[in-house]
Amino acid sequence: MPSERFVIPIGPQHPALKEPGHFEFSVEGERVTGATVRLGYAHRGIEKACEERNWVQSLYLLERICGICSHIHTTAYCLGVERLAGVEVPPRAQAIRVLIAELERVHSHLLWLGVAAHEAGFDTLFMYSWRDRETVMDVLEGLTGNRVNYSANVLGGVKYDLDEARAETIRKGVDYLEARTYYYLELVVHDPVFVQRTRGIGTVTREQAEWLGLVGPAARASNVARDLRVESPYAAYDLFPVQMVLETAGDLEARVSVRLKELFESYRVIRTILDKLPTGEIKGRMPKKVREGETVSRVEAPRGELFYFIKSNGTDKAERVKVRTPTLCNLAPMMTLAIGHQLADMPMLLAGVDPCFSCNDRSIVVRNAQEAETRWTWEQLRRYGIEVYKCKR
Amino acid sequence: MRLEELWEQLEARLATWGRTHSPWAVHFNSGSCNGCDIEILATITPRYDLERFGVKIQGSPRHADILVCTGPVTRQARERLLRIYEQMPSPKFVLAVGTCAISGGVFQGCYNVVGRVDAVIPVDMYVPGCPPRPEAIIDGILKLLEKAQAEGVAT
Amino acid sequence: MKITTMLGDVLRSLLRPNSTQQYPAERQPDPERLRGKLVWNGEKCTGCALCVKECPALAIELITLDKAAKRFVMRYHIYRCTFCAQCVENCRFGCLQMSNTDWELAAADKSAFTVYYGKEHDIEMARSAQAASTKPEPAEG
Amino acid sequence: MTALEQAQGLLAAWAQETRTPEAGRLDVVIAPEKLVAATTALFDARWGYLAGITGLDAPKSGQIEVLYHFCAGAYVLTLRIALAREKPSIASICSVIPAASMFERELAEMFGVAVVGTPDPSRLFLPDDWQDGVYPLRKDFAEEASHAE
Repeated sequence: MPSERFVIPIGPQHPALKEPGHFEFSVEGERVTGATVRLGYAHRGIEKACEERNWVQSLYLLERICGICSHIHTTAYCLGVERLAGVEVPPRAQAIRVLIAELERVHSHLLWLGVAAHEAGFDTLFMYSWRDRETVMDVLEGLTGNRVNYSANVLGGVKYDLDEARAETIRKGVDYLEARTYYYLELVVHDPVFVQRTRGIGTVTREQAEWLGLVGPAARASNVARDLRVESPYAAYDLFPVQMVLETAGDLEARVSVRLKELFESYRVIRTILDKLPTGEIKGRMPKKVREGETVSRVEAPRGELFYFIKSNGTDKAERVKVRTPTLCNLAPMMTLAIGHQLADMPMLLAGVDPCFSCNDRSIVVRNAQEAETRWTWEQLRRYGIEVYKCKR
Repeated sequence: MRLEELWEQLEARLATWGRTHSPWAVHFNSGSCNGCDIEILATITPRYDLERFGVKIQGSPRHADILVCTGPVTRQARERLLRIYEQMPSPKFVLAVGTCAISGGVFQGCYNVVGRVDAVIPVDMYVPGCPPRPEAIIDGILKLLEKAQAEGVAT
Repeated sequence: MKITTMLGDVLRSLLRPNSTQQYPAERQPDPERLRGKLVWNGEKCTGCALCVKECPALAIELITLDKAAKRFVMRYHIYRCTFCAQCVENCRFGCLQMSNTDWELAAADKSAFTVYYGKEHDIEMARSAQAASTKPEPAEG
Repeated sequence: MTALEQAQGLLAAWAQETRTPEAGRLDVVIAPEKLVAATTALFDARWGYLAGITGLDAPKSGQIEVLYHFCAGAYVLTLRIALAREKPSIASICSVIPAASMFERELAEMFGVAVVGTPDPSRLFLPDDWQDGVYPLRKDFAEEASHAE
């Protein structure tokens, strides 16, 4: 009976989702025939709020767009505003920014690995990667004083300097993590359970990835060379160049291995920065008011390209701050890709793009209006479940 | 008569003991930046291991004793927060984690933000921090359990 | 995972020290830069209120009792603070500091989250002025 | 020939004005009705990808400016289109770039710009009980409780 489509709603509160999002999968048997997502549970209206706060207050507001990639949001914002104001940022500050950004990438990728493993039912790997992630969290806490929202960036530079003792801690942490990352890389391509859940699932060809506009590790897993650290080196990436990591397969396994291989690049860059940290000041003078103008600031967040458009009207407040986060680019294509997959693959497919709803919800929601469907509420589904189990008993 | 009273007392104490030694928690993000959420998740991972105290983070509000709330409450999430709270069986406790959940934090006055959690549902314990360290979250949960134990949660 | 690798892993894990920290019983040293509760020492304060102006969460208020005599009281709302340390950054006289030991701030009562800093009788004055004023707590929530 | 020069060549037929606000950026002002044609030209030449759509409200000049950002490597090309603030409307580019759908819906909801022909014009990310005809990112939208007291 194709007219009686079954809709499975998931979320916004759901054990597998740590963040609020509401998904609906229509299924025929086990096969997904349509997927929609309703976000907006974490939409807070940050873009508007930026217009009413001064430049410094906005910095901390934007930092709290996302708790996982907080530093990269402020970096994008600071780079843009500093360019508008014509402020020279000392090279040491830029290098420290890059250092923290790479440490953040390490933490984000390890976090993601854990979550993806959890979705695959591989909780041992989840616990392993989160245990090891504490190493980088400790490093970040020692360097900046907070584990998540580091608040290391200020307009014109950074707050926290690096000394030799801290550099040594970072080196030790990175050495430990590198050994662990080799282990994970070995594990994810050999463990039959994990491979079954990832190999050949959610394949995106290179043409599709370009056409659908994927960014970040999801694009690089499909052999699309998009990495702003390489294409347009910002902050100190021209001094400490990064190699782009590409995979050709385009499936979930490729997305896992791109992220893990990127970690090695991050470790290398972190070590180079520690060895060749430029000397000098860590802060430039920042005026209270920023002269009129517009700028585009693009940086590579752990999840892909982050796009900021900042317009100033010459006062101490921004005229407009537009934020386009990578999740937005990646989530919609995944919804298209979901069609034809097993329902059981959905958590992994979603985890594969590393969706970050708090990033996203600041501004957007995707929903394909699908009419003439039998929509089930959570309550109805629950009742149905109870009925089924009653019958079984 | 006396025996019955004694029995009731014993029952109440037993219930309090049971409820404060293995509370199950459900986590709801009502619009947070994710910072608090990953720290809550970190408390169940090996380093902090919240299960040492019998606390288990699980999915269904119907099996939960503690509702762990993060984030300022957005308009869209308000209804869900209320519904989850209503679905929880009594006695129930609410733990507001993070500055946003306590006051709205940096999001005070944003157009899509209703505000703090205790404007929607009653809160029993507040854990400030942006985000609080996992240790601070554990501290908050322990303080909550202490309080519950002192007050007794037989009913 | 191959069974041999797995067994090796299990054996190694047995020999490793336990990765769980017994938190309330055992404590790790607090990191030096940890940003906990804000502490104000008003001896050098000139009342410039730069800390207040750029606070992203309106967490601090500087109450001027007598500008000429440099009598100020700081009211600090922990429940609004985002612990960003911008105020510490802004203060030219080093009056503000974020404590690295005072970070276990959980409380059941919200009144514990409003802290007054300053000389004792100044605080009394500020408190009674607050109690007398009809103005409600600014923008709570 | 750099990518920006190539883009300038592609868009020469429709460009009313061309500016270089910063190194690596090119702003091209075009008329609203030329948008689909200009986008098609960029797409046919495989020039970059659509990175986002920004709306700018300027009540003083009575205009809403819509910015289409295209990125190719380090270069950013922006198509700028000025619309009248009263009943602004623009054609959808989803027929050329399907991924634009979300950006267009954001534009419609936040600025009240009618996007003609967009595949899914339904309520987007604002809450279900949001009042119709209120556009939060317009300058005259007053927040109920302003941050600055």
